[in-house]
Amino acid sequence: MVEWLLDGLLVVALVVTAVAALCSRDLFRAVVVFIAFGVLMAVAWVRLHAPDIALAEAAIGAGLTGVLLLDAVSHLGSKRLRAQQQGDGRQ
Amino acid sequence: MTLWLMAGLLFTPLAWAVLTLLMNFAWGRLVTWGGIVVQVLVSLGLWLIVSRDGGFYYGLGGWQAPLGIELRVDGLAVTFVLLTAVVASACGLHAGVYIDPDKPWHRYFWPLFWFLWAGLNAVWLGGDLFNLYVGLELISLSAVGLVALGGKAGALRASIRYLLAALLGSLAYLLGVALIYGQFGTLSIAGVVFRLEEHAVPAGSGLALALMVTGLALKTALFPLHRWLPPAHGIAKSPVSALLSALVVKASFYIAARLWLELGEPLGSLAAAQLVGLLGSAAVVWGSWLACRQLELKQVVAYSSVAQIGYLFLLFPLTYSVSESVSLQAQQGVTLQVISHALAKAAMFLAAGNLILATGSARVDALTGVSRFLPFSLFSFGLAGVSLMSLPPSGGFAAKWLLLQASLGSGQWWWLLVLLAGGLLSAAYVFRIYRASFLESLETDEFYHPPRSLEVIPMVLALMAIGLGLVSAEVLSVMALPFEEEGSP
Amino acid sequence: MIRSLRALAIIGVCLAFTGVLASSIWTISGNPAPVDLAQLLSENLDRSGVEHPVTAVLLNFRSYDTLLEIGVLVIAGIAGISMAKTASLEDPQLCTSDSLLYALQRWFVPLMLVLAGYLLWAGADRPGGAFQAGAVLAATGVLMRLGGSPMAFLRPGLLLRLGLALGFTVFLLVAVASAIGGEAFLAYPPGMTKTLIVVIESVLTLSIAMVLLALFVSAPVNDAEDPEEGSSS
Amino acid sequence: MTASLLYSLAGAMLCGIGLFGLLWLSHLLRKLLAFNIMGSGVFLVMVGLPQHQGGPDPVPQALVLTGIVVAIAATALAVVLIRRYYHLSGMTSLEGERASREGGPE
Repeated sequence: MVEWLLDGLLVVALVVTAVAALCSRDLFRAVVVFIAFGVLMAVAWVRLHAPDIALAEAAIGAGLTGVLLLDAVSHLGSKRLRAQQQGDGRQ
Repeated sequence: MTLWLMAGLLFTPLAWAVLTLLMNFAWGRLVTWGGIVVQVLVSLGLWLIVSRDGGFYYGLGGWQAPLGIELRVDGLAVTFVLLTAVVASACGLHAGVYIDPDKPWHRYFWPLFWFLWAGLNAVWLGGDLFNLYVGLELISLSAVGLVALGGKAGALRASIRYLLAALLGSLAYLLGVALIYGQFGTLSIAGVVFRLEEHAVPAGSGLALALMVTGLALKTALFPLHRWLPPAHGIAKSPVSALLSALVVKASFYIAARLWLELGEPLGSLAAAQLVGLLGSAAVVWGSWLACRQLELKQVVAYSSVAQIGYLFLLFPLTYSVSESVSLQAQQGVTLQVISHALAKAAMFLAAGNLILATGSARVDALTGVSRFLPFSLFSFGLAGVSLMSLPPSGGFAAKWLLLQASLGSGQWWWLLVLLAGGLLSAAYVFRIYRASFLESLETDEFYHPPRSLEVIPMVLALMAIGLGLVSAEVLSVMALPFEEEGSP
Repeated sequence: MIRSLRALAIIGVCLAFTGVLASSIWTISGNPAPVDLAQLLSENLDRSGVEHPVTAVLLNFRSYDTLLEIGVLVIAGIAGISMAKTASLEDPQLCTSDSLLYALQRWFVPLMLVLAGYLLWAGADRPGGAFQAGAVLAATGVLMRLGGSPMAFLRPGLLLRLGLALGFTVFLLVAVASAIGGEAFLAYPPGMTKTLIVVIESVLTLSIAMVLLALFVSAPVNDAEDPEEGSSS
Repeated sequence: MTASLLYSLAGAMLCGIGLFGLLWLSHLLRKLLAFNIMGSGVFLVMVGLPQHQGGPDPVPQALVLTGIVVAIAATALAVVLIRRYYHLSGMTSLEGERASREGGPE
């Protein structure tokens, strides 16, 4: 029974984080939620008796993809900010 | 002997990819010439062996099908392997002269080119659903890399759009594979067919086929999923466009067609078959219409690809619940269409590249007066156009003739209208290019003359597209070869 | 108006898709699969040279998939570095002075290297293997990079290209060499199976880490220099 | 109903959510997130469905490992392309290209 509760909660959390990652207004927050989604996926793989995938998901899905996207988000954000500041300065 | 031919086929492109990765452009070109010789010889050798002894299954790693990966080496597969060898070597030779060797990033052209070739061979021979997925990804990513290579914002936009479409298509295909594995517990196509023959058709597996075909149709740019194709094919360098139009879209179509022919009868439905045929017809009409209205030369050729791809999907209605002979006619027609379009479209893109090089502009109206200076490339372009318009004796004509007979034989006369309209519209866009280039004008008489080797290559391909109509019986005879069932699960 | 209509249409399509997919999964789960591949696999496991079934599938039964997959990784790496700007390695923006990150780096890097080594070694008989170890190794590299290590070997040059190609080349050589004995391709000679798999896994770990790191490093684009682009066609 | 089936149904939902994101969102990085979510959904179906009847099945697990590596390769390549595209054009989406769209009537 406890296991069922755990699985149910995990599935609900997966769906909620997936929706939140796509609907979040702030891109940075979206990526952070996506990393949380990756961690939950890793737990789901453990529940599915797939420890290999769980390890890979934790390292790749949550870790590397997250860092890659966070890096990209900060870059995309910072340049726009800089361009705006330059524009303001000219005005 | 066969072992080494298979080795040459599967592993030399990969080995050459690694070799060229370590060199600069000029050395890479030299090494590529060697690789092209090897590949052409190996493909020819395998084709000869299969046409003599019939097809066979080849288990990689010494493991047989459900556990390991088996390659299916049959007449159709080796025909496409040979076609790939011809078209890819033409594009490779053209690219060696066409691409500027001084730009440092162009050194990466060769490894991507060889990986693309390796992926194509893997797809033609693949008999395992998941292995085909990996092969498709190999093709898609190297094609995206080639489109983006050293490109400006426009090329990057086209390649990002291409990448997203390709990834979505792959995911849909993979989801279908997941359902098939859940249903049948095997990944080999032959194994799935075997189960279907043994047992009653299980419920719920129609969706798997639908998902796989939809994903592959997206990757093949079937109307209305075609929007990613013209930007990518139009903006890439001409040898790359030729590779993409001639071979890359055919790879995903090939898988879809094979899945349909093997699994369509039990898992498909009449409505689905007619729907796919309808979309194909819409592609023929809409693609040709838009090709007539494009301002840039390569966009015309790219939209013509959308139209010509449409014909291929007539395979679906023309092989569903029809008699054996009609189905065979349709399959032969589509095979000829794939081959003739590959040859003609590669010739057209390469010739278009030469024309653009000569006029210095990508626009159609810049061709004014070019007929006096560059008749050779223009002639190749026109010859390839003859095959696209499906005039006799070209390969395009033979293909459409077979499709016409198949649609009459199956009583589905409405596809006749599509064949007719497509032929007329393609004549319109080819003649539009011709008219532009035969216009005389006084001020433009300065044209750059591309090297002779650039002009010969599209000419050879165009002549092959025309000549295909004369040898179509011989080409098609390989398809009907006996197939030894040894090794199938 | 048009926008909300479009949203409704897309939502409808996606809901229908999910529904059909779920019902299809439900139906399929009702009838048992006719082939039990897991059973077949455990029967053949002792011939595969490793005890861990997932590793056996990846590097023996379906090693051709893995070979092509490493090819996909190398392609991504090539396409990535073909767009790289060499100057980006010394980008001062990248060297953070965050003390937290510094501490992380100091404590985590050795720990993660050990973890990667363990994963690689464990792959033969327990969960773990080249992919996981490679990913952890790449993550270590990313951490070091964020901590300000210049990582000069990732500058687009011969060394980087050699690194990209290394794992793939070794795998390919083993594949071709295995055929010299007259066996099929990728069929390891009996007796050497385990050794070869361990060798392949080790170089793959390095290669996977290298490609992922190269992609991470080549992602930044700085305004400093902008080489004029190819103008042909 | 087993846990495996529950997870594969969750995978179906994730596929739907990811598909919606791919079709609806315009920001390229968000599209990439959606692609990864849809990919995770497909992987869940791939492992969960065959494990519903039997025990753990190593074959789909190995396939998913391969799939994850292919997905990260594609994601990393896409990030490089997107950043370069943004650097050259200042745009983060593919829209705003009406001028270069199909020359004919929409």
